[in-house]
Amino acid sequence: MNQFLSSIHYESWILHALLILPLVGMLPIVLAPARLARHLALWLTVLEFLLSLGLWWAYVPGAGTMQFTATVDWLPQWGIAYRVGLDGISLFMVLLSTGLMPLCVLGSWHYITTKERGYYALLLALLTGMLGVFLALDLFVFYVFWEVMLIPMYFIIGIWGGQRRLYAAIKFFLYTFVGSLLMLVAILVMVRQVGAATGEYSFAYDHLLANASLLGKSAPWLFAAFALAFAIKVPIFPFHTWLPDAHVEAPTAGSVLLASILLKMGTYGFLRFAVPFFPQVALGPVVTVIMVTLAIIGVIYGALVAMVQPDVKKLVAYSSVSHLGFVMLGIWASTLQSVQGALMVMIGHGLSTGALFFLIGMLYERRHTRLIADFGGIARVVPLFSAVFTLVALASIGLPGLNGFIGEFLVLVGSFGRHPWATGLATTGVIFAAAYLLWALQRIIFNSLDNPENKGLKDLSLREALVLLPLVLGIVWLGLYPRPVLQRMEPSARSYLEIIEPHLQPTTQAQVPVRVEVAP
Amino acid sequence: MLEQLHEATSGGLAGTAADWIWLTVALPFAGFLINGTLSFLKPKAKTAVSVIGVGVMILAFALAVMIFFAVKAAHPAAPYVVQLWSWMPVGTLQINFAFQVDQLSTVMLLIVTGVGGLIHLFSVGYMHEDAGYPRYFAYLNLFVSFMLVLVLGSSFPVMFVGWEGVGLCSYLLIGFWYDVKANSDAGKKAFIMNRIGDFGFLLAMFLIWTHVGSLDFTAVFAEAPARLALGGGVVTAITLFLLLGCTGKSAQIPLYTWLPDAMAGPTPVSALIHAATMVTAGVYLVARTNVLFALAPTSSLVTAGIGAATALFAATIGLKQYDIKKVLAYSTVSQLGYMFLGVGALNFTGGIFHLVTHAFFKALLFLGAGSVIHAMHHAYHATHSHEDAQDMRNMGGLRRYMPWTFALMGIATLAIAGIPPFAGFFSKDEILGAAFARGAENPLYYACYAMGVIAAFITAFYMARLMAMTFFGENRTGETERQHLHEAPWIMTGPLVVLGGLSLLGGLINVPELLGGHAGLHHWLEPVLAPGLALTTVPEVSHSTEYLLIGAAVLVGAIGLVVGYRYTLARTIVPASRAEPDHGFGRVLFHKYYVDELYDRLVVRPLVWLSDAVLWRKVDQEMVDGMGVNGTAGAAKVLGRIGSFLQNGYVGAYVVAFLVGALWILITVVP
Amino acid sequence: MLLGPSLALSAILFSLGVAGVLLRRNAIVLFMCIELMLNAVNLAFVALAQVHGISGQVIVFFVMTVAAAEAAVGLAIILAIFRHTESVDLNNINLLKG
Amino acid sequence: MMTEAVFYFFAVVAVLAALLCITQRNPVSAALWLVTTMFCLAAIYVLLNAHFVAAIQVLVYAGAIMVLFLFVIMLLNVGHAKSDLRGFSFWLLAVVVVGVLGGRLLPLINYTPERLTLEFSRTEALANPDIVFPEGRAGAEATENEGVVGAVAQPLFQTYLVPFEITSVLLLAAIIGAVVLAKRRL
Amino acid sequence: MNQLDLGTIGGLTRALAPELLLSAWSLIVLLVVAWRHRTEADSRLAGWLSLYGVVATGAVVVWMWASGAGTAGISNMMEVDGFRFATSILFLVAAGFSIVLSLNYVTRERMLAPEYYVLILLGTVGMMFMGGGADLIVLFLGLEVMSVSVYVLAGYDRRSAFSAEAALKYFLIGAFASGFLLYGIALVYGSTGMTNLSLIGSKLAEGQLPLMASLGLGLLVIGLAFKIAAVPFHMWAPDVYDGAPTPVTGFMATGVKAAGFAGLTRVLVEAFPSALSQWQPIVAIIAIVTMVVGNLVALVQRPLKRMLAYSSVAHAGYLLAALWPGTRLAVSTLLVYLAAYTLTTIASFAILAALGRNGERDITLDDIAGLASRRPWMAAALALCMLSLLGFPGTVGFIGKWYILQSVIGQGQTILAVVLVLTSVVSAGYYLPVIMSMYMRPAPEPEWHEGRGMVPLASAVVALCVIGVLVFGLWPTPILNLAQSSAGSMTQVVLPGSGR
Repeated sequence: MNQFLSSIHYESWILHALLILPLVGMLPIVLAPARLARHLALWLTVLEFLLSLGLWWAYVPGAGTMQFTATVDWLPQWGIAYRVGLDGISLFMVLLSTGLMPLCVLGSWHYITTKERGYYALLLALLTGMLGVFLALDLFVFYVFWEVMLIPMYFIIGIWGGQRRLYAAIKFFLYTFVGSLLMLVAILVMVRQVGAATGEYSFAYDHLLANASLLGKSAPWLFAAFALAFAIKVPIFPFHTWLPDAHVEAPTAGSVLLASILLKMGTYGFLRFAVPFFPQVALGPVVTVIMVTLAIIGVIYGALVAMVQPDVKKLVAYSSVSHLGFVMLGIWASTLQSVQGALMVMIGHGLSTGALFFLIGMLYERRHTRLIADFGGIARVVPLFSAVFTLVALASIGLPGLNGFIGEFLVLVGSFGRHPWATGLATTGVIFAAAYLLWALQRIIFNSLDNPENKGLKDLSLREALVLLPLVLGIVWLGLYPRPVLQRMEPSARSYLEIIEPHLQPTTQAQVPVRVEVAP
Repeated sequence: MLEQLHEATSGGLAGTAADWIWLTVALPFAGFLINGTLSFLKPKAKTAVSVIGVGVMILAFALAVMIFFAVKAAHPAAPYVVQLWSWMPVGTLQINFAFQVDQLSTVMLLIVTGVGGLIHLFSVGYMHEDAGYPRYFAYLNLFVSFMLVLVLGSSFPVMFVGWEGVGLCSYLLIGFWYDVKANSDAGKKAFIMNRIGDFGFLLAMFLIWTHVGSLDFTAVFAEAPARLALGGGVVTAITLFLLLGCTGKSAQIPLYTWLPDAMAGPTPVSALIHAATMVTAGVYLVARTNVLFALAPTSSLVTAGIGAATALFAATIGLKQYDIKKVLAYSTVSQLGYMFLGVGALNFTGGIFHLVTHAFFKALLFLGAGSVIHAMHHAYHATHSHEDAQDMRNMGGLRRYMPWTFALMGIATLAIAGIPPFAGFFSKDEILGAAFARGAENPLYYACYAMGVIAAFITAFYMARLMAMTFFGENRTGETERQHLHEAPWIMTGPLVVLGGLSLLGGLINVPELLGGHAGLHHWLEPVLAPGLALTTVPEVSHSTEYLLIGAAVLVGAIGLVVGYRYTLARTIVPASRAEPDHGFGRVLFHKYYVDELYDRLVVRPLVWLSDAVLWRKVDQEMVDGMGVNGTAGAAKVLGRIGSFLQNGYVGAYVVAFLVGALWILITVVP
Repeated sequence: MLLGPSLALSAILFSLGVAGVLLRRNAIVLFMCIELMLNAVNLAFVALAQVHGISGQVIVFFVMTVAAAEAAVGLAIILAIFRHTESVDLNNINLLKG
Repeated sequence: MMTEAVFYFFAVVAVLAALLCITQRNPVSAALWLVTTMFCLAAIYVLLNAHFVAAIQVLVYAGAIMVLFLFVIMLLNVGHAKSDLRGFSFWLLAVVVVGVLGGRLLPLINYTPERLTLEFSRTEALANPDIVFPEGRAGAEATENEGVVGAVAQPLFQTYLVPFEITSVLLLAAIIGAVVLAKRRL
Repeated sequence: MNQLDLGTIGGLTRALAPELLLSAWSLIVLLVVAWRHRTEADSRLAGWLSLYGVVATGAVVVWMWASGAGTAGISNMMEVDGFRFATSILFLVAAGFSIVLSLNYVTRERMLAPEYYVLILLGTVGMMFMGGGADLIVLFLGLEVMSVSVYVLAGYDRRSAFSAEAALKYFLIGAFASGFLLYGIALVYGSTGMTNLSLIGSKLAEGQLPLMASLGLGLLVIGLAFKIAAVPFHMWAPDVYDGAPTPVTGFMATGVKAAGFAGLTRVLVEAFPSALSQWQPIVAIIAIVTMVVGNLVALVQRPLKRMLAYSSVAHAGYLLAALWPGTRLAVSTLLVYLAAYTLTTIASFAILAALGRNGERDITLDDIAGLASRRPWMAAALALCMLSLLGFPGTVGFIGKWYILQSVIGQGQTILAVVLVLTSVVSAGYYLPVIMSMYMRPAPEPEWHEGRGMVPLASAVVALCVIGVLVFGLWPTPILNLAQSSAGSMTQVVLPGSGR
């Protein structure tokens, strides 16, 4: 495989191709007749995914450094260039995005009946935006993608959304906009100060990262600005209230992408920018206490509120708040296990929550309601659906053997040494998770089938099965054999930790741990 | 992916059947996959399902036996670990998916596959009419494979996979007939209660990883004495958290309430999961981690205390239950209490021993009850009556209609009552003896012992009551129904017979030297338990005392039986439909001390209220969203309105504004 | 050469003009007050011209031209508005607001 | 001495007239008081030896512009409208404004050519207006030699040629505008 | 590099070529309409003629710019520098686009008096004098020429009381403001003895200004702050923009505002760099107040036209923030943002004009509901303009804002930057609803948007602007270089702490 890839100089063009292809793809979709739109979109996204798949082999885990890097001058007088690259952290975010996109297209197959062309074009634009955020190594480029990605999602929610879509759309937009604009100011201040200190005014990630220590006393403010932008995206309590609205109103694919990719941008931002730039602030005692507390609140609060939601989409939305709390905890515990665990949660949550939203969407297509109370006992009429639903729910509960467990376990086991009490509290999340998901599960697919409207439900169609199958496989695979993923992200996680090492308080982790023989 | 490394951790087992240990897990799992698929594609293909479902079990059992003999031959001093694949390799945390073969896991392996196989067989008859037949067997197979992961896992996380997996299966099987809300409620309850326990298990793992630096059994048990101070806070915390996990899984106080509800599932499930195997996982865990518990005397005492208390408490509830399965359920809880008393007294062999015998006779009791219910159900079904087929008040005098069942359940009753030479006698006696002996170290153990003895009496009493109400006296089923009562088919009675034999003779595997035996199980488990026992003293009691104890135990059991039988038959029992509710303490017992209601009032409702009324509606919607977010937007709009209002269209106003600005500038510009 | 006093006088007249603009509702009179302000400025120019030479006076011519032009246009506008609202009272002229 | 006296006389009259102009109910009388002010200013211009400007002041302002005003007032027949003065609050405001504005601007009274020079050159040595601002004396001389008109005309058509041309554009625009707006029918 | 000596008539004529050409052209147009001013055709003819004039003038300006014309020594009365040419181009673009929009607007609104176009031309001449004036008097006269023309244009719709009222308000307060401006000139003249900007700039010593000059500066700022509609001198703007004919509103929002800023820049950066410490706080405060008030009040406007009016007030605030550092960088920032703002605003008003009837005062969000499905291109263009005004990445508006932030932060003035971005967030609160209403709400009735088309020329203008918005949004290098060069050519004494 590697020979083949190198023979076609894969590494030299792949990232650009990934970013360009969707944009170019928008053209035929907009021009072609509406009925072809979805087919075109499907093929384009599949092609994109196949292209990106090569990264799995082409990426060399060896060093934790950026790979496939490329630089093209854009605004030289401002020290801005199109700089992209990819490491073990972004690799999986990229694969997740490209992998989910075809499923989203399939998932919208019958859901979207109006303005298809615009819809699928926007999906592709969104894809570029998301990939750009994960690949950008220039803060200007990063910011541009970060913002640009807003618009397609804004339209997707606003045009194809539910009843209160306008409210949800503008709320989503404004929330993110506040944060990101303050981040913009922070970026500029940072570039200026670093430039003043080093004499080189550049938005290059490496340059800023290397000299971030020169920032001095303005660092807390800068960190605050970055943190706010990312905290809103994650979302961390109390910046989360846009999420339920956006999720509930967005069409299926929108919710899926929101949950699976967009939320991860927040945590990704923390890992890539906020913490490495300002470790002395981020990992200082005060901020650590605040962030860990917020993470714990997120875990428990999200779970408890999710438990009492009448709308199943809202339920999943709040459950995301809860899951992302684990990620934040993992990031702030900053041990190898916790960080890799956080990444695993990001991936795992992407798969399982994505699947959940697809399933809810399928229910909605059949019954045009999302109220849990309207269902019950449908396992009798849609056994396959119920089986998948149960499996996915269990994955999201964190049943060992499925992907949810790996991440949560690693996060918790890694965090315990540093924040025992917080970790203990966070662990209660597993109880609440079981509580809200099983309760919902019972009220939707179990109990007696008393609502006559549910009697005629159809089980999964082949298309729907095709949408869910990859996710289910991923869920099981990552649960049983996450090693390939863990191996690929470990070096990057290590180099991340090396950056922040000097600013960490020591943990009570047992030194010289027992060696155990390693199986292949 | 499943290639193995032969880590020569222990002589002899490499190259034997033990290498194929993973197959014992894989076989039932394959059964699950096939049956699961069938349940979607061909729900009617019951023969195929039965063949596969039972077949995999038989094969697994055969393999288990081979492994047993391999182990017997090698009798390794250390567990033989079969590495399958590297599961969670993160830096120093290297978790492999690996199984370990040693004496303890072999015992469990035999129990699970053996008893499990029998119960599969029984189910073929019991569930034959059910529409969800393939699904049922799929779940059952899945359970067995998870249970085996639990007992074979060579590290805490792998064990945890099985630990939660069996919980899942019990959830699915309890709620097997999910369209009755009560059933799915019971399933949910079981899962969540177990989760609370798993919370403890997880924290224990974190503590172990943090303080010992590994999660592999071998490494942990080797390192623990060095890294953890004897009786120190850390090890106590670890063991107590583990114990929390056990109370969840093994239905001990305070997390026992799910087990009686779990009877909502099909009876064979109750036999397999909620009597023979899963619920005993807690005992297995304590025995497995004997080193840790040996390091933490406090925890051991707590374990014993909880065990004794549960034994007594549950037994009393059993006195006033009318549902035959409920009686057995509480009896199970109570017997599990004994096992914990045993392991809590650091007599791990005793605990495991009782685990084994209990597996035999309790499975037998449940299956017997199953065939009784089966008969009753048929009777009522034939006459379209809606009486409760499980209420003992509707039974009576059944010995005439189903003699086999009667005889076998009789054996089981004697066994559980601890009448020699039945299986229960030896195991229970060993536990009580151990508890008494520990009393020398810490008098509190005497209290445990006392509770144990009283529990033994009550056990005998309610078992006798059960037998009397079910099989003796005259029949209360009803005139027409009576004709339809008959013995179950052989596919169901067969397993009963086998179990009957085991309940009869099972005790022989560990007859103490005192009674001329040679404590087989004790020696068998020696290598596994030695490290733990090495950390403690095994208290000695004089033979005379031991004889006295044995006598007392037997006497108590016998009296209990007689009194229970007499007391029950002395009263006239009216069928459930015409019976008036109990009063006084009887009602309290009938309502299980209102513990469920208590939990509901104290925990469930407040939590839901907090989440709904406070967190969601107040905090989330009103404060954060209302005041915070929309409040800001509103404030901006209000300010805008003010500005818009000042823009009132009069030139005068504009001039004023102009001048305000002008004057301000003129004032500021001149320093 | 009375520089200070003239400047002071121009300041006073300017202020009075401003005050007039504040006080009058009649568009025409208001405009006259503005003319008063311009005159004040002219005075300042002329006074300063003593120090800085003729240019100050020259500027005054331009100012006058401007004043004339504004007067022409302004009065035309006032006529135009009068056609719509039979009044030049600024209190009756507030269709546009908010 | 004489000059001062005359100056102050006209100054006082101008101020009073201005006051009356802004306070008179009747637009016509207000206009007339404004004319008065302008005459006073013209007189003062003479004192400040800007005779030509004084003449133009009378011709253009008092003569042309104010006539235009009166004409419009008559035309719109708002002459005897009821008071167009604003209410008490505005009076208060006006007092405040005049106070502050005056407070800011009146310090200009202390200005002498010397102070101007000093402030500009920032050096005691260069405190002589004739050196720092030679144009002043030059202007005076020009008036001597070339007479009032010539003195003004010369810079007007040389230094200030461009502005002069711009004024022509300005007037053109004004004429067009006035015509377009005021004409009844196009 | 041909140096013009403004002392000689030849040099002066060449230096003034664009202004002279445009004035002459306006005379020609005037002559033409003197004979032909009856029918729509006549007005159309006048319109086309004036358009040619604008284009021709633009050509001359570009030619002079390209030939690198400059002045020998201190330039008297007129500057011949990049800033003048850049601003002139802006004014001409604004004028040309306004003319194009007027072509069918005047006929639709029956404003059949071809002098309309003459006034636009004369107003443009005035603007060009403001942008190129090297002398306070020229600045003042240019401003007056512009104002007089625009007063009239605002009131040009004779049948509309709104139009007349707009004219009156604009005129009265405008004249009032020019009184202040003039007084300022007088005092500056008094304390320096000259009116030439660069001379003042070079002669005024560093440090504290004398009393008279300070007052003069303050009064000048007041006078110009009115023209750029900075709070609290903005009160006229919403009403006037609202009442005036929409193309005129466009002209005012772009040309007049730009001219005001050109004048302000000349005064502050060219004449008073030494008084930085005195005017910077004032500019900063005004900028902040303007941004806040403009955006907040725009938030509650229902009619689009009025909303755009307030938004242009808010943009005055951004532009002031751009001017704040008072360096050459600031000037180029200002130019870039002015260009971005002009393009976007023109396009927005063009679309607004195409949407409306009798003054468009009644066009609200509800009227454009569902426009996207009926008039996709129109909707897309408007949406893009809104995003650009919002300063969204990918549009030139973003480049402008980014540049402003960069230069402001470059001077360490973070508060200004933070206020700027926060108020931008507020502005999203009224720009986005426009997009929402067009794309996310159904039309009130199926035939709602019938007959809401644009004439080809107008659509061409919009298309041009939108393309510009996008292209420069993604590849701003050309305008950045242009702006920097033209700002650099501005004669200016060297400043403390100029940005990188």
